[in-house]
Amino acid sequence: MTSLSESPAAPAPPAPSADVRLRLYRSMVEMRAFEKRAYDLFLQGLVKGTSHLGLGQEAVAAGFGVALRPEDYTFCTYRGHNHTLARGVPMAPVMAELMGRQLGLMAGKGGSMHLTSIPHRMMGSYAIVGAHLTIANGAAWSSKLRGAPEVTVCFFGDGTTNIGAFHEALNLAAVWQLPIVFVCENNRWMEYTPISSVTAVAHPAAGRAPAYGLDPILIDGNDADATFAAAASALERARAGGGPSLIEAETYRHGGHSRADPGKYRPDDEVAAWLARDPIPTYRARLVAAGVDEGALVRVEEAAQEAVDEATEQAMASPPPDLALVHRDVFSDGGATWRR
Amino acid sequence: MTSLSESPAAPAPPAPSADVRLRLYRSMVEMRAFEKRAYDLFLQGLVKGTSHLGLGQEAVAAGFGVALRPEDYTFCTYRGHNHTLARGVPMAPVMAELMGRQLGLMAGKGGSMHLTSIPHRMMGSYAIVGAHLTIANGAAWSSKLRGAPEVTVCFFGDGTTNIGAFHEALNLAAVWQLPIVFVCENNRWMEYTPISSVTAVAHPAAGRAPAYGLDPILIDGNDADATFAAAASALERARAGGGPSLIEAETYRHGGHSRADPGKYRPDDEVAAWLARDPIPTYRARLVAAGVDEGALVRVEEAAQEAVDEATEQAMASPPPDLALVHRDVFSDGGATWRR
Amino acid sequence: MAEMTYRDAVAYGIAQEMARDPSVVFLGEDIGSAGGVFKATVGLQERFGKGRVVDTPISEQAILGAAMGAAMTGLRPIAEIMFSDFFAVCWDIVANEIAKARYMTNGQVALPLVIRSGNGGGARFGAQHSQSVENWAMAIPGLKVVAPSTPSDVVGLLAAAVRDPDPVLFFEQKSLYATKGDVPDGELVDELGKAAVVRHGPAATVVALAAMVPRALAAADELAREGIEVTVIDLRSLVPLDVTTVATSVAATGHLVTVEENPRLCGWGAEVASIVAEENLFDLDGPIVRVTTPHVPLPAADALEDAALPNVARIVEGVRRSLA
Amino acid sequence: MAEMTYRDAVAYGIAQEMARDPSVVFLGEDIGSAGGVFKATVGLQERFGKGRVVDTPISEQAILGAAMGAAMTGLRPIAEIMFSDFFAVCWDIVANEIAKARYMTNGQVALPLVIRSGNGGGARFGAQHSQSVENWAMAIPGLKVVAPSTPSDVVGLLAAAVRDPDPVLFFEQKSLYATKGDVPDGELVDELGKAAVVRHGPAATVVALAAMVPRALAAADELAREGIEVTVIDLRSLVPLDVTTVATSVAATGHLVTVEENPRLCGWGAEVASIVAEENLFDLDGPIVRVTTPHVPLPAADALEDAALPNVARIVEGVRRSLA
Ligand SMILES: Cc1ncc(C[n+]2csc(CCOP(=O)(O)OP(=O)(O)O)c2C)c(N)n1
Ligand SMILES: Cc1ncc(C[n+]2csc(CCOP(=O)(O)OP(=O)(O)O)c2C)c(N)n1
Ligand SMILES: [Mg+2]
Ligand SMILES: [Mg+2]
Repeated sequence: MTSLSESPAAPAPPAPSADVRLRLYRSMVEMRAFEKRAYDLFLQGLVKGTSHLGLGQEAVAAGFGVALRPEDYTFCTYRGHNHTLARGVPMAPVMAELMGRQLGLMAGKGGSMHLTSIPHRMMGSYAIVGAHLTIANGAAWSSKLRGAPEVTVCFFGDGTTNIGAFHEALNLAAVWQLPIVFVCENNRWMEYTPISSVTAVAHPAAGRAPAYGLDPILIDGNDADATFAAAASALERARAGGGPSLIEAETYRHGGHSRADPGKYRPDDEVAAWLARDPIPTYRARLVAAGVDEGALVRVEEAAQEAVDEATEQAMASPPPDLALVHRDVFSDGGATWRR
Repeated sequence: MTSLSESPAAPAPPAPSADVRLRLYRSMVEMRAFEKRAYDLFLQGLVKGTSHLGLGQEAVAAGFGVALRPEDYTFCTYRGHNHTLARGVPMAPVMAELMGRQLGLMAGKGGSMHLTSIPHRMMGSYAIVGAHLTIANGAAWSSKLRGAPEVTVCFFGDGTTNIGAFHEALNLAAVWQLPIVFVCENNRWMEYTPISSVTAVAHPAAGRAPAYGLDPILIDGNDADATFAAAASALERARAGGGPSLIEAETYRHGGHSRADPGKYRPDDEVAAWLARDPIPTYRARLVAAGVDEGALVRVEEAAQEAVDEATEQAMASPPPDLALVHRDVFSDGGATWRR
Repeated sequence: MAEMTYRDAVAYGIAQEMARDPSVVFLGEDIGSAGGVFKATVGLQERFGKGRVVDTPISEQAILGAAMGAAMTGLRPIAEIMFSDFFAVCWDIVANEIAKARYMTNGQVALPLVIRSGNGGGARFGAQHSQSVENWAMAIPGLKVVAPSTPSDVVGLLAAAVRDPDPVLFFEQKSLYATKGDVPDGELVDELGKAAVVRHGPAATVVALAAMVPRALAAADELAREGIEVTVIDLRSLVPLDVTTVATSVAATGHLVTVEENPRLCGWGAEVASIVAEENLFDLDGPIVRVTTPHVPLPAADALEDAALPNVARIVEGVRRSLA
Repeated sequence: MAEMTYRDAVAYGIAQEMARDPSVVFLGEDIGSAGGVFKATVGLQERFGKGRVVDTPISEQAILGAAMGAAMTGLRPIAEIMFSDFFAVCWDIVANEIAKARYMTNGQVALPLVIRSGNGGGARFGAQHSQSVENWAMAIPGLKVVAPSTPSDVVGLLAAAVRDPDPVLFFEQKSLYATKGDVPDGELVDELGKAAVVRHGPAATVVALAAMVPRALAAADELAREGIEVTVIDLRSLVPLDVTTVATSVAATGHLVTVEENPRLCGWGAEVASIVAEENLFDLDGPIVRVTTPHVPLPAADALEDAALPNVARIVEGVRRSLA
């Protein structure tokens, strides 16, 4: 990668254990299978509204998902299917949410862009660029005040680094020395515009880290070993009271920005180069080369496929949400009544 | 100054010409005399509302005021008396505006925090922290699109560097290579809280410049020669198509944040150290040492005092604004009518 | 006369103004090479160049600040805020800066600028991408607020907005982008602040805006089938507000029903209703009924969203309630 | 029973809640060592420590984001937005995030938080530091909106807000900070959504909020001198809105006058007026009159600001107009 080679080479971290590697692979394979199905359902008109796939970016969510402890918090964006699954949220309610069914994770009230599962400490997917960085700080602040050994991880895209909330959030996290890890998934594109055309520095996150007194950390976001290592070290640092980290993970989305966008605005050779670096087959090859039994990998792949099939069935079988939900949960009494 | 010595020493720029030096001195003396009077009038209850004095910070506004061309644009904050006078706006309407009189620069409709004089290209004083940085970009963008050799200068405080609009404005200016100079007057305090306690880097502006691909520029904001030199070089760069600059000028406000605030929250030794570096007597001593006739300086001082006296008289003689103004100039037809 | 979509009318209208006046510039996210996320600005960058049609970073405050500063210094910018929900991230520039500059400077500053934005629900995008926020703008003194319901109104009102010396917020209803209508040939310039009476009938006055206009007309059709003929007014502009057209109609019908997409509290419907309750109370023969989205954030699922937004049945029922 | 200022009641009320519940934390600009720019939070940092009373950078989005995230994870934050005008720089966190989180997550997220803010005019601060923006908040589904008019209401309603499981925007009217009133001894906890009838009279119902309450009472005194006895209702809370108290009173008096400090269009007065025009039209014996600031940004000069804000004479005139 040009951009990676431009930056000082970090020493390769030690490879994770075989068990961790298998978990990383399983996690990526599940995400991939899930999102391919979501795309099919979108084309069939069964996923209404919009959906933003993370196809190609799985290694980031997987690396963190495996490194996180159950008590840690995740905040992510509208492109959050992967991060949600990575926290162990079951597939069926996620699929059902995309389809606007009663079984949905939020019974259809949030939709694809707002996946949230508080029991899994998946604290929400946010659709206004930048806002959730400030909210994630609040969870980390709360952990600190409560003296709880929890860390908050907050994912966002390259384009997000140019909005005001990014700046406010990073500065506050640094000043308050919060236990938080900010993860910028630099997939080189905002919606249809390249990040390089609208950003004053080459590395939108790493290039800004010193403005918050932080070390620039640039990693290969398509390498699950690298994302896991970066996650483990940043989480440890945060848990030990070392304050925030800002990690820029270089990656690429295989498809378009959202819905049925074919992503045709991107140069063919750029797309081809990144497809060749698909995080899943490359990781599979690495595991096989390292002596992992291919049968085990095949079983992982088959299990993921079965899980997706089952989730799809369950979601399809679910009815549309109860219409009474329109008037529920505006307020904590369960209702929507603004008058008395 | 500790903080200055921490940073790499810049080679001393050549001293400005004797004529420029006298203009710098005059400008500072006028500002000082004007603001002292404004403070007296505030204590007498004749300046209503609020007012934010720049006593002690005159060298920044003066350096730029002298270096600017008539076609250049200025944007500043609620602490903008100095910058307004520095553009040649007469004292009487400024004083009258502070007092809420018909003669006021905006006939009392804006008040102390919103001084604006479009004919002087003093494009406004803005009271929401950070906003005007984005607006100043617009003027610079317009100059660039129109092919006009105008430069925009935008002043703001240290506290402003932590709000989102700062980040968005700096990035856009850099990406669009706008002819603009951002000047952070770091007076070490926001309202009553020290900037160092809420900022992740030691130099709130200079420490962030690299995040926008800009050089860190840190100057002694109490030295009119230094502010003039920095202004001249940044203006030249911008006019030549070299894009934006971000200058951090270290300075101090002698009084409190606003109104009658005595500024007691600041350590006595800090205040004393900065009072000893008052930009006006130190500059006067430098001029005298350089052989400038003291009589000329005294004449400048007397003239400033007379101008302030005259402005005060004119302002006091002016009646309150015509009450019909309440309903004027919401819209361009001169009126406030939202219905038909 | 050409038939075109509401979507295409946007680019057509912008092009009309950019071709006419070189000081008109256009900026926003993904508006240029991509032609806009709603494909409403296709072809403009090719035609007018990257200098005048500019893709920006995701920096809404910087976008609107740039528009304001440019408007102060000789340009006539059109800025896009992609979804009107995003006004919340740059509301300061709109409400505290753009709206107040002329007044605070005693008329020194003129801000001939337009801010276009995709507004409203119906696309199952969920609560953060579906709001109708024209009432946020109406509540701020110093802004003009326009919301067309047809392709020809898009063109004519956009031209009027661009030529207007005041800042105009121009709400394009997302659910109308795919609708079609005739646009007259030649230069089309409308007038801000004139409502259109789009259907005449003596039984009641139904006042609607944007996507609620076709729904109000459908409700009128349904009522007509049982012999109730209502007047339907398309407000088209909230500021200036055509109180005269509404009041004249209410004087004739004695009944007022407002139909708005925004949530219940403090919308333009409340404003119109309370103007009539103050100035024309004794013209009324029945209660003023407001049909709105209930006071809830919009849900994402299609079934839920459809249940939340005002529909023909609820408008019909609203008219009946006023007549009862 | 102690007499104290509205200003001191704020610190007193916050202290009551912080002493009771260790999960209550307080953050904002200059609130700690400086005791707040309005001196309304003096002594809290000394008493509760820098961990629980935190001075922040000038980063309103970060302040409210932190409050939201903390509320999601076990704390009950109170955040200060120094002047309510500054809601415009963080409106996204308020309107798109805090207001919608519970709904979008189908009830998974609770946000027990309070955002306090200095609201309103009268201090000659000019258009960017004088707005009454409670109507911005009222228009957003999911927020509760409170605005006390007396020191004891400050304490009691603040306690209710802090203990409420929903996000509450708590508007402190700047022009009331120096006013005094009695505050009962002991723990004081009020209830959200109950208006107070602060004066009884059969001629008309005058509904006011915050700084407009004393003005409405003064107007009532003046009208009483000519034998017109009106009812004055202090709404105290906009969401929940005590429609019952207003409607009951209007049923008795037949006349409604609303008095609000915010600019003309789409304020809470319009909402109240249109509710009555929909639900109680036939109780009315005269037009519903809204007394508001005209639809202009507030001017700075004392003479101009006084001419813009609703005053006793305009309220009296408004009542007369309804009775005419
Ligand atoms: C404040 C705001 N502005 C604009 C948008 C529209 N929008 C949604 S996603 C997106 C691109 C975000 O790019 P990036 O941060 O790189 O994330 P990616 O989509 O590549 O994961 C934009 C502009 C938004 N949702 N919020
Ligand atoms: C968005 C916003 N937040 C808060 C304030 C209140 N406020 C006015 S001046 C000020 C301090 C600004 O500090 P700095 O930028 O250092 O400028 P200085 O006053 O020192 O010149 C604050 C917090 C404001 N006007 N706008
Ligand atoms: Mg991206
Ligand atoms: Mg400062």
